Amino acid sequence: MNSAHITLAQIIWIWIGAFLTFCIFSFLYKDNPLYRFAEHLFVGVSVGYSISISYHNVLYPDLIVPLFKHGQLLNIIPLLFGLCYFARFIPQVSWLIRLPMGLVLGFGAGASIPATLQASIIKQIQGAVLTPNIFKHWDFFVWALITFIGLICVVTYFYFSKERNKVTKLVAEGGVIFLMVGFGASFGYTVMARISLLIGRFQFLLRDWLHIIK
Amino acid sequence: MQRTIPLALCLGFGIFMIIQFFIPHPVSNAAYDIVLKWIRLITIFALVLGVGSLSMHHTTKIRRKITGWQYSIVTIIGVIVTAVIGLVGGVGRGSGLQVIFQNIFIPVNATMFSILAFYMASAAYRAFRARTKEATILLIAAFIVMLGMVPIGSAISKRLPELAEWILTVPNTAAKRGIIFGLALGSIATSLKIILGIERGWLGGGRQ
Amino acid sequence: MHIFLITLMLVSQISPPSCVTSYDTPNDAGNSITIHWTLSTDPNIAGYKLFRTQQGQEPEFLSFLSPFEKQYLDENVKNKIPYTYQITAFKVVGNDTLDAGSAVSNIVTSSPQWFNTKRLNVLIGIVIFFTLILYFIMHARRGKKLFIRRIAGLDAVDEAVGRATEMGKPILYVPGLSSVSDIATIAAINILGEVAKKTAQYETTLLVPNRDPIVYTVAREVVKEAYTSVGRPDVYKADNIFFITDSQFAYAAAVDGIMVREKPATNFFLGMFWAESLILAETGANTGAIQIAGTDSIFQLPFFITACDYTLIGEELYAASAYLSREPLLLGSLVGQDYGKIVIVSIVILATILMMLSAKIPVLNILKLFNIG
Amino acid sequence: MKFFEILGKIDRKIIFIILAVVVIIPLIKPFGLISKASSRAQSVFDAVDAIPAGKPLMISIDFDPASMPELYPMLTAILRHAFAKDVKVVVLGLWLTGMGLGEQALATVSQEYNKEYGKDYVFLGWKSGILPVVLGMGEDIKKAYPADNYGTPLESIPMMQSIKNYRDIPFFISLSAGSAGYETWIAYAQSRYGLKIGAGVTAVSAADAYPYLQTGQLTGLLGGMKGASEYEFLVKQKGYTNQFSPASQAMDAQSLGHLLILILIVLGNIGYFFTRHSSRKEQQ
Repeated sequence: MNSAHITLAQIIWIWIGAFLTFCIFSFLYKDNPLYRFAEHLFVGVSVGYSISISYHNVLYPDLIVPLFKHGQLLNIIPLLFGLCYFARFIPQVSWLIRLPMGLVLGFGAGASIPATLQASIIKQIQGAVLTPNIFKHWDFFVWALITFIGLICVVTYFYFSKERNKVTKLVAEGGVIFLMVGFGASFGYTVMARISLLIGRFQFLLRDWLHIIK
Repeated sequence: MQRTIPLALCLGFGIFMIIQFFIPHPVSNAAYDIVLKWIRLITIFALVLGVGSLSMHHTTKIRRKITGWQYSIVTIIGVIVTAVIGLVGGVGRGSGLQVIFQNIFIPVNATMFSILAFYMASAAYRAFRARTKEATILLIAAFIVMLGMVPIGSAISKRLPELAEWILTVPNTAAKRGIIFGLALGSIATSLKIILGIERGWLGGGRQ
Repeated sequence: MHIFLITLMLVSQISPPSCVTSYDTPNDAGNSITIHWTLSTDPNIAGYKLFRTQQGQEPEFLSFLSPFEKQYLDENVKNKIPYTYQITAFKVVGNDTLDAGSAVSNIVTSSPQWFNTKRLNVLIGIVIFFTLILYFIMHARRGKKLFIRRIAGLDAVDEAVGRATEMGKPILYVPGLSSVSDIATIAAINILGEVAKKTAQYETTLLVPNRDPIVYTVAREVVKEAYTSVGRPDVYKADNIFFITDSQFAYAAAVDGIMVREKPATNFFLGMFWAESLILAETGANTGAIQIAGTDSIFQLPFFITACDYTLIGEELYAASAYLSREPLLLGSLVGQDYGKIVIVSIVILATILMMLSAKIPVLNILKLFNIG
Repeated sequence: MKFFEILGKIDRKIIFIILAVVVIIPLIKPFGLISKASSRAQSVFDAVDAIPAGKPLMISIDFDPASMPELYPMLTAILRHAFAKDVKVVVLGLWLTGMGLGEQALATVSQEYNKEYGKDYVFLGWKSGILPVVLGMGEDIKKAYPADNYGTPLESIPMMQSIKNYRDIPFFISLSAGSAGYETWIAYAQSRYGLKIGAGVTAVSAADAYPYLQTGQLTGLLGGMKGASEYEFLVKQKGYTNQFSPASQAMDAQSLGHLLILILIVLGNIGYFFTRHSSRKEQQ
């Protein structure tokens, strides 16, 4: 950023941003009015923001223009269904809200079944199956075999409809080891995520606000 | 009627979406296009629920002067000012909405989750214990990934990033794939129950 | 003269592309024909020209193609009308362009299809899983017994309640931060009922702070019912099940405060959690409570596992709740999913064996039909 | 033994301060650890590089400012790469609250490369319902998005003339912080329409994406701020930009932060084992 071009308004806004940042940081000391203020302001702004984007990106171009300017009357049907959401606040007809909900839920559930089956089951089965390619190199073979065994152990761990016998108990215990390594990987990565977010805020404070770093 | 019609809609659209997946014929595609458009337009109104209950919640708080009602005023003002600026001024480059987004929304939203780093550090010291065999394995794997994924890891040992990579691509993949299978089956079961009206919690009145 | 001869030789060398075949593009909505050909053997050609002839009309130029393309998708055809295709290799010699045309392709018509055969495997999968899940739900609903093993986590629950009784300290039960639409919340409430029965018997204080107003009302009912069912409605204190706030971090801070003040002997964190899981589990660990957690949020599980004494991992939470509540719907779909897992693992193992064999026995390439491997 | 008891009583707030110091110092005084690109970041980079001339890269903003430090640098680095290579870019998003970030990134980066709206890049914005958008674009982008973010009909945008649906998108990147995110695109856009997908994810969910890498459902993966720094590294290495790269700047602080957390866990556990050991002895 070239500091020569920063206007007074921009400076004020950056100070506001810095102030709000400290309001939230103050929660680390304890829950306090400054934190509550920033949090409530945020809730309000995010709803106001959603209203604006929803109107400009969807409601106006996709419903109002086609229906009232181009006279595409078929759009009345989704409009009527959509208006049923308001029934939530009118006790006498509040059941009407179930109409759009049923429609949207049914749509979502129906769309998700083949999609989940294809992306998360069939594709993952394909990934899990060992192919003759693994014989190309020793480490291919060993790692593929470990992944294969690990998968079976983990699935066994999450199998509930039979009492565990000696064999399945052993297999399930193997599954726990794989699960723990997997969660450990997530843990390590989550540490990274949290620290990154903190660095991001410090970059804002030190760079944009105080200009200490470039 | 208050239950049958919504359930019928749910069943009808659910089955349509499943069957449509297998039929490439233009007839099915045309119907599919219409359904997609309708859903897109209907779901925009779901915003009504969020805005409605939020403003009701806060206006009641203000009216009844429930503890912390002053903050509710802040929220309501936030909604109104942002919405007016956004609706009137548009969403484009350099609009008032964009200024509010960059200077109020971003700082608060980003900082809220950045404070978790502090709690992570304090929990690292005070709570993350290798109290069982499982937790020990977890922490060891976490150490390797934590170091292997950042530059300092390769400064310590060249092997470390490779080991981290191995953990991620071999045992981690096996574990996560097992979890994916479970999640996928669970989601298929839930979707099926919703379509068939076996699971009808969404009709309200608690479960079933 | 020499130059002329060489040019002549070059011209005579240009060989046309061969084996031009065309067919209706499969598994589509029609209006599309796929054309394949074998490349010209001439390495110097500049490219191909593709022509289409609608029956009874003049050939029509479609497109220039690079010298390496072997396939073209013609999406500008009408259904039910017969077409033929011809492809011409061309090269530039001096100022001239030299062409060599292929034979005319077979006659082809385009049409839409009613079933996408590439998705046959998905259809088979749907049939299998639907049957399994529905069968077991019906089975459970008809009152037939379905077996689920008692998972080890439930013993830990009993033990933890016992410990609080011994110490004369309260139990804190956080039913997650999500709404009732979350399966994890429902599971948490089922387990809450069971825990409440025990605390009623032992007269141990049970504190249930809530973030969701609806979960709060449901939790209150469930606890009250539990106290009544074991004949101790007198010990039930409505004030111990309470609503705090719907703000995520403010809720976490408030529960932290309860843990520090009341020093519960046991903390339960069951249900859906987000980033606040860390804050809750840390404070609990520091107050010296026994902590039992359970969630299906894979992002929070690592923290619970390292900061709590026992953690129900993902589906274990559902299994525990189904085991306790014996609700047919929960039991049925859990057992159905279990059988689904058997199917998946069997396919993985079977396909692996067949893949290994298919390296020697080509017939097994039939597997490719099902997109396996 | 006493030592560990004292250690055990260190106040939370002192640890907070230590973390802040450990993160701030390397930001002010960097010591320049070098971050190399992993094969997964390289795959994303190569896939963007391989986009044929005139064809677009599609980027979906599936995050909000809460994960900005991780994913926003990816967005700007990828945009710089695309613009430097004259690849056209279509940006959209499944997260409403991420739209301001898309606007900000496009405004900044398009200026650096003098790119023209409508000719070199398009910002489609947000649409409701998620699934109808992801599925609908497989049939016809102009039906899912009749107009762009600014209300201009797509039909009148020059760049969109030659783009009908996913078949005209050689590569797609989802920058995703959860649901809806890259898994949504895989499940709906890829399994139905064969879209080639790369992902940039928050570190929290990076480990969960690996099964999708192995099956080829994901072409490359950028995990967290480290992934962003890898992409920044690749873009700088090729000389595509000399702008500020926030993720790379953060890597020293990131490294020290990890080291601190690790030391804290080890210290905490040593204390835990000693006190547990001594209390057991007392009981005996």
